[in-house]
Formats: sequence, C-alpha cells, structure tokens
Amino acid sequence: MIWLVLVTMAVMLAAALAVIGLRSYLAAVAAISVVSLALSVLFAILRAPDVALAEAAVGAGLSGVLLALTLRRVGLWTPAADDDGEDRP
Amino acid sequence: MKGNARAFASALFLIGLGLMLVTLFEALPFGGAPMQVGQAIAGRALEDTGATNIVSAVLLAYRGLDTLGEVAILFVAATAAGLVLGGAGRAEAQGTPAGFILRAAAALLFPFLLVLGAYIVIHGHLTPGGGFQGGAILAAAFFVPLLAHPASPVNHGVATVVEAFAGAVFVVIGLAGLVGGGAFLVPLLGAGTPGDLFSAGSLPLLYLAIGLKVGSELAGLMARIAAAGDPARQGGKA
Amino acid sequence: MTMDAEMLGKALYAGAVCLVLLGLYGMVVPRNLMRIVLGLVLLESGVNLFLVAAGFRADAAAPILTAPFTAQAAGPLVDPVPQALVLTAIVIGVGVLALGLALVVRVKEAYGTLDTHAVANRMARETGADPAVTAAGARTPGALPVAAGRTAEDAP
Amino acid sequence: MTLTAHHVVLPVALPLLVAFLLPLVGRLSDGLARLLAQLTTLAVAVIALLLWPAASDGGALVSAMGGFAAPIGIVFYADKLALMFVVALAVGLLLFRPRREHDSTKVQTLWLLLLAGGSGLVLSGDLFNIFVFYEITAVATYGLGASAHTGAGYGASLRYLLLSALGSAFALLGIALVYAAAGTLNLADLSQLAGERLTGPMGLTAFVLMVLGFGVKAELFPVNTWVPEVYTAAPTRVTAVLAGVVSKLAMVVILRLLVLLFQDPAALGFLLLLGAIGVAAGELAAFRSRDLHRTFAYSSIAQLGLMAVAFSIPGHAGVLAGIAVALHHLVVKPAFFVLADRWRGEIAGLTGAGRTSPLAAGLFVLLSLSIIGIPPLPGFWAKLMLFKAAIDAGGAGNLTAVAIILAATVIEAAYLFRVVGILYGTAPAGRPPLRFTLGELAPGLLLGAVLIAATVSVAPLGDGLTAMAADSADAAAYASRVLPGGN
Repeated sequence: MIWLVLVTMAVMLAAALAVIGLRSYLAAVAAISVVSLALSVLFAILRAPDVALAEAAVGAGLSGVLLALTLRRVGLWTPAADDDGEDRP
Repeated sequence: MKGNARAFASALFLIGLGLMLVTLFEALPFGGAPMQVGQAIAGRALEDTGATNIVSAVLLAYRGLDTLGEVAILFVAATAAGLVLGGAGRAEAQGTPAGFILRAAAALLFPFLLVLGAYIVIHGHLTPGGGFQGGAILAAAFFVPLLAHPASPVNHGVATVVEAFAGAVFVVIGLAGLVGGGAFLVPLLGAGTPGDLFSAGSLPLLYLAIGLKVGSELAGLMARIAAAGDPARQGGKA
Repeated sequence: MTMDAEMLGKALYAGAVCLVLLGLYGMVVPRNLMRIVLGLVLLESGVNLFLVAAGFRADAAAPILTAPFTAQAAGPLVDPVPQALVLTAIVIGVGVLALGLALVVRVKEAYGTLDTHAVANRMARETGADPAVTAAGARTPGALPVAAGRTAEDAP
Repeated sequence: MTLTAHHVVLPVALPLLVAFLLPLVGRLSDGLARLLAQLTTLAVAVIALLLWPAASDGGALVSAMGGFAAPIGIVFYADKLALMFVVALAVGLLLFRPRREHDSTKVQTLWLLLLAGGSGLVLSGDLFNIFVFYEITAVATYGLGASAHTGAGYGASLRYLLLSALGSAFALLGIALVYAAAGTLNLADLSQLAGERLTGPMGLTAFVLMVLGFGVKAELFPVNTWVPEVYTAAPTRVTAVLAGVVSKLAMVVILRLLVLLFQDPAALGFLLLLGAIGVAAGELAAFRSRDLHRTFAYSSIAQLGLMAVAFSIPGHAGVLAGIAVALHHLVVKPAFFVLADRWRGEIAGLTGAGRTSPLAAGLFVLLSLSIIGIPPLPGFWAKLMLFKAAIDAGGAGNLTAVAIILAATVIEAAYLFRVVGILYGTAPAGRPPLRFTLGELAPGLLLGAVLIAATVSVAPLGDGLTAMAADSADAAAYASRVLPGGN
C-alpha cells in the first residue's frame, strides 16, 4: 500500500510543479486537474471514498471547467500565450 | 528595489512556514489519530441516525450546521458572482454550435449524468456520495448541453425557484426541531431499518435538498462564467 | 505494521506540506492574478490532504458500514470527522474559486491586464490616490514632504 | 412565545431562510424583498435582545445542534458578549441598509447572509463551525466590496479575495493541526485538553496560523493590505459596516481562541507584537494619507491593533479594555465614514467645508476628540483602561506597547486636527459648496448621539462591561456551561 501512495503522491507533486512551471495557462489548468485526480485517488486509498468522489467531481471536474471557461473569457486560451511580466498600459 | 524586498520577504515567509511545519513532523501522531470525538461518533452513528454511511451521518446530523453553512457559502458565492457578472438572463448567443461529436456526446451524456447524479444523491446515506457529489454531477448534466449548443438561452428562472425552495426546505427541517421544543436540526422521522433506501429519517430529505440546491447553484455559476464578458472582444485569440 | 503505518503517515504529511508550500509559492511569487488563483487551488488541495491524513488510521476500514450493519461488526473505522470537514472545505473552495474567477473576468474587462501591480496602480489612480502609495509602509521616503507641500499650496 | 436556549440558533437560521427565498420574492417585487430583508434584520436584533435576560441570569445560553451533546455535536454559546455583537451587527446593517439601487435584491441577499454569517461567527462554540461562518461572512463581503461596479471595486475585491482565501487556508491548516493533536473541535472540550495537547511548538504554530487566517478580517498587521483598497473602492455603507462591525466579530473569535485555547505567553506575545505594529503602521499611514477614506481605513487598522494589544494582556482587565475599545470604535468609525462619503477627494479640497455644513463639521470634531481620547468622552475611558491594564500587567513588551500607543495618539491628534483646521479654513471663491442632506447625515448623527449618551452614562456602562469581560475571560465557566457533566 505504501508504494501505491508514494507513486500517486509523486504524480501529484510533479503535476503541481507543472502548474507552477508551465508557461501556457491551458497546460497549467490541465495540470491542476491532474493534481485533483491524483488527490482523489489518494483519498480513495486512504479510505475516504466520499471525499474521493467529491474531489473527482468538484475538484477535477467542475474547477477545471470553471478555470478553462475563464481562460477563454480573458483571452489566455492559447497553447503558448503568457502575459506574465510587465504589461503596463 | 521594491520588487527585491518583496521577493525577499516572500522567500523568508515561505522558509519560515516550511520550517514551522517541518518541526511538527515529530510531534504529530501519525497513523493513529487520537479520535477523541471520531471514535464516539463511529460507535453510535448507526443507533443515532440509521445511516450506514457514517460520513453522511456526521455531515447531516452531528455537524449539520456546518453543512447548512456550506450550502449557504455556495449560495453567497453564486449570488455575489451574479452581482459581479450582471443580472440573470443576460445569456446572449455566443459563437457557433459545437461540432457533431460534442453535440452527439452531449445528447447521450445528459440522461446518463442525470440518472447518475440522482442516484448518488438519494443513496448518500447508504453508500459513498451524497448531496454535494451528486449535485455536482447534476450541474454537469445541465452544463454539457450548454457547451454543445452555446446559443441556447439559459433559463435562470427555474433554477432560482428550485434553489430557493431546496434551501428553504433544509432550514425548515432544521426549525421543525425547534417547534418540537428540541434543538435545531434534530433528526426527525426515526432511524428506520439500516440499509434501506427509506431509512435514516430526515437525512435523505436533507441530502435531496442539498443535491438540488448545489446542483442548480453550480450550474448557474458555470453558465454565468461561460456567458460573461463580450466574446467578440475577449475571445479574439481563441 | 505500526512501523509501516508511521512511515505512511509521515509520507502523507510530507506530501501535504510540499503541496502547501508549492501553492504558497504559486500565490506569493507570480504577478498574474490568474496564476495566483491557480496557486490558491494547489494550496487548498494541500490543506485538504493534510486533514484527511490527520484522521487516517492504518488498521481501520472506511467509515461506511456494510451488512450486517452494526458498528461492532465493522471493527475499527477511519475517523469520519476529518472526512466530513474536507468535504465541506472542497465545496467552500469551489464557491470561492468561482467568485474569484468572476472577478478575474471583470478585472480583465475593466483594465485589460491581470498583472497585479498594474491593477493596483490603476485602482489607486481611479480612486484618486498617489500610485506610489498603495500599501502601508510601501511608500517612497520623499512622499511625506511632497504631500504636506501640496496641502499648503492648494489652500489659497 | 417564550424563548428557550435552543432559540439562540435563530439569528443564523432566520436570515438564512429569508436569504434563500429572497431571489424568489425579488422576482415579484424588489420593494417587497427589501422590506422583508429589513424586517428580518430587525427581528434578529429583537430576538437577541429577548435572549439577553436569560443569558445574563445563567451566564450563557447553550444549545447543542441536533440534540447531540457537547463534544460530539456543534454547540452555540450565547453569552452577553456574543449577543451584544449580534445586536450591534443587526443594528449596523439596518442603519446602513441598501437603498433602492440596481440589483437591489442581490445586495439585500448578501446583506442578510452577512448577518447570518456574522451572528454564527460569534455564537458558535465549535472551531470548524466558526471557520464555516467566517467563510460565509468573507464571501458576502467579497461580493459587497465589488457592488459599486467599478474597475477599482472589482480589483480591490479580487485582491482581497485572494489574500483572504490564503488566510482561510492557513486557518484551516491551524484547525487541522488542532484536530490532529487533540481529536476534538469543541472549544470547551479543547480548553480542557489545551494544557496537555496544545502547548509548545504545536500550539504556537496552530495559533499563528489561525491568527493569520482570522486576522485578515480583523485587519491585523501582515494581512491587512486589502483594507485601504476595499474601503476606498466599496460603497460607503459597506465600508462602514465592514470597518465598524465585521472586523470586531473576527476579533471576538481571536479573543475566544486566546482565552480558551492559547493562554501561552508566546501566543500572547505574538498577538501583542502584531497589535503594536498595527497601531504604529496604521497611524503613520493615516497621517500620510491625502483623502478621508484612506485616513479612516488606516486609522481603523490602528484601532484594531489597539484591540489586539488589549486582548494580549492576560486576565480580565485586558479583555475589558479590548471590549471597550471595540465598542467605542464600533460607534465612531461608521460615523466617520458617513462624513467621508460626501467629503471625497483630497483633504486639501475640503477647505471651508465646515462652514457650509456646520453640523457635519461639529460631528467630525466630536468624533475626533473621542477617538483621540479627550477626557469626558468614551474614547478616553477606553484608552485609560488599556493603559491601566498594560501597566498593571507590566513587562517590557506591554510597556513598549504603551509607549507606542502614546506616540500613535499624538500622530492621530496631529492628522485629525489638521483636517479640522482645513474644514474651518476660508473656502476659495467660486467653488460649489459640499452640503449634506439630512438623510445622508442621519446615521452619523445617530451614532454621535449614542456617543454623547455613553459619555453621560459612563458609570453604569463601565459596570456592565466589567461584568461582561470578567465572564468572557473565564475559561473554566465556559467549559462548565458547555460540558455540564464535566470530564
């Protein structure tokens, strides 16, 4: 069981690093859904099926959709765009 | 200069918090939680409520007020988002309909998600899942067709009615306890036979109310954010 | 068994702490408001994992009873309370996230940028303050005499 | 109908019920919704007042939700302190109620949810339940902060939301630590376990995390950068309620945590430090501000710093001083914001405004004198109690705090008198005079009248507050009322 936990956690942390490191917002939002999915698996392993279900439905599903919709609305819905940095009007 | 100071403060803060949490590494009881309250609840939840899903018993009976608060938070967030993004019914037609695959998938998914969500809501006191998880799936069920047919108008009116009554039912069930001279949210209608669909007294009713309320609120939130802004200007790069 | 349980607990705690710190980094360092929102989601996930880990017991079953439906027959159960708390926290998180994203959309519409410093400057200008004075203690040293001087000049 | 202890849930349940139904009513008629919301707010104030005698007889009213006794279920604990703040919140929300405006029903709904969340915040006796109510209050204020529908409103609200969500995550982490260590969330239960389970680095970390979390709304030092932004960008009636009442509710939560869970010298020292920095930084920033909104926002940070300093003094003298400062600020600051609403823009532009509206200027002078602490006014007694408690407690930290507060008072006097000087200056010719309508000024005048009434009846008021503070500072009494069997 401990190995399963460690592997899931490694996936989760790698995805979390990707959320911070990736320049594309679209990719970062995809990565955050991966974090939520891995977390959901982890909850299931930790004998919290209710929480796992909630994390999968709300965390991975709904939050991802909300984030993606927002990206489209604010014009960051592109594989490469990144408007970090100085964009003073 | 100012940026450097900010970065320095942030780094210091991160390191400090990290150290603080690492020092506790040794102090926390791992793998064997103290379970002062949890043990007691696990032992008596079935007799008290009749629910076989003890997490549901905690959510709806022992910590029912938290759950009411949680429903209220979603409601506040939905109301505030409605205030920020403009009034209901401002769902202007946007973009062309999605491709055939998405439209076909949406038509197939809708009934499936609806049934799945409803099942999860009404079995919440027996098996994993409940009002929140089922409500989220119900919300998805109503949102998928919207993705496929972006031009279809969103009917916030029906959602408002469902939302209002579902929320009110939760509070009224709670207040019924007060009328009987007891406390708020006292479990009603007896525990029934554990494992039956119609058991656990008022808990399934509460879950039904939560499921409907959460579902309509989440669907409303998604529809609002999807419809917000002016797509011609904002979605130029899409 | 207990050794293994302790290892598992510590690994979970370490994972949760890592996630919290990553989320915190993602909230403090980037300057784009959308990035900060992503950091917030990570931070909340870390806290949720910590809560579930706090109620975990290696030798216990999930808190869902199966036939013959008695607490005694089920043996030791994982603590149900933190699970209920996490469920609540997840739902609260999505509510706050949705409202935050609604505001992100509006800020982008109003100012055309999501850079937090640029937004702060635009806000300060809109509410009629000196752009240099946006937060307590973050002023330029020369601000005070200038302010006093302007008061004196404007008076007549 | 006679009220029992179980009715302490009504200040939460009633506004929630009406808030859920309000969108439906609003579809029929906005006016009806507004009336209903205001009647509900009034009803909550009346219920809290009706509960008052029972609370003062037995010390407090305790109700276990769902009939599940204390450590297992959630309890509501209504002592005089909590009921007083419920009444203050309801009255404040009525006084600054939303007018006829765009999206009136949504604003009214948020107003009611603010009432429900704030009442729950002070009434609840369960750590996680407090967090839930804190979040209701917080999310309602994000929405209200943006309700001016300006870019600055959206921006300020978003930055506030992000900071506050960061704080909430910290608070939840702190709560998780407490649960991991003690296995219970009931405050009374925790107060009995605190001595053995919540000491050392564990207790301190949990306390620091929770103070950083709840401190966002209590405007404590490192997490208060949202204050000037939101207070200038939000509609003034929202600002008045946030600065006047809601910040105090968060402070009451911190007081409960201190009294019941963390009587650790390190925890007290931490709060003292944050409070002292808040006082110094707040008054300095207020001195440099060039418009009234910012001046009052920073001054509010300083006043909440004073409360933090007071609560960090162990024993009931500190609690008494803190409550006195809180009540004084609760009356004075909303009135200040009423004035700031009309007197917008640079302070220098207000030259001569006092001559065109003498009533408003007189009110400003009265409020300024009280907040600085000129003797017969209530502000003087509040600061005096604070100094007395700090000096009696002794110790280098407390005495340094006294010195900082004295210096801050001088700065406070300097900038407030500067404004008074400008108000009574000679107006340049040709500028249209700024006049208040009586309706605009009425809430401010009412609060000013309360201030004068308090000045006249300072002796009975002091006695009442002393009893209230002694009761609130008594952790053993709290535990014995919530857990009658004892364990």
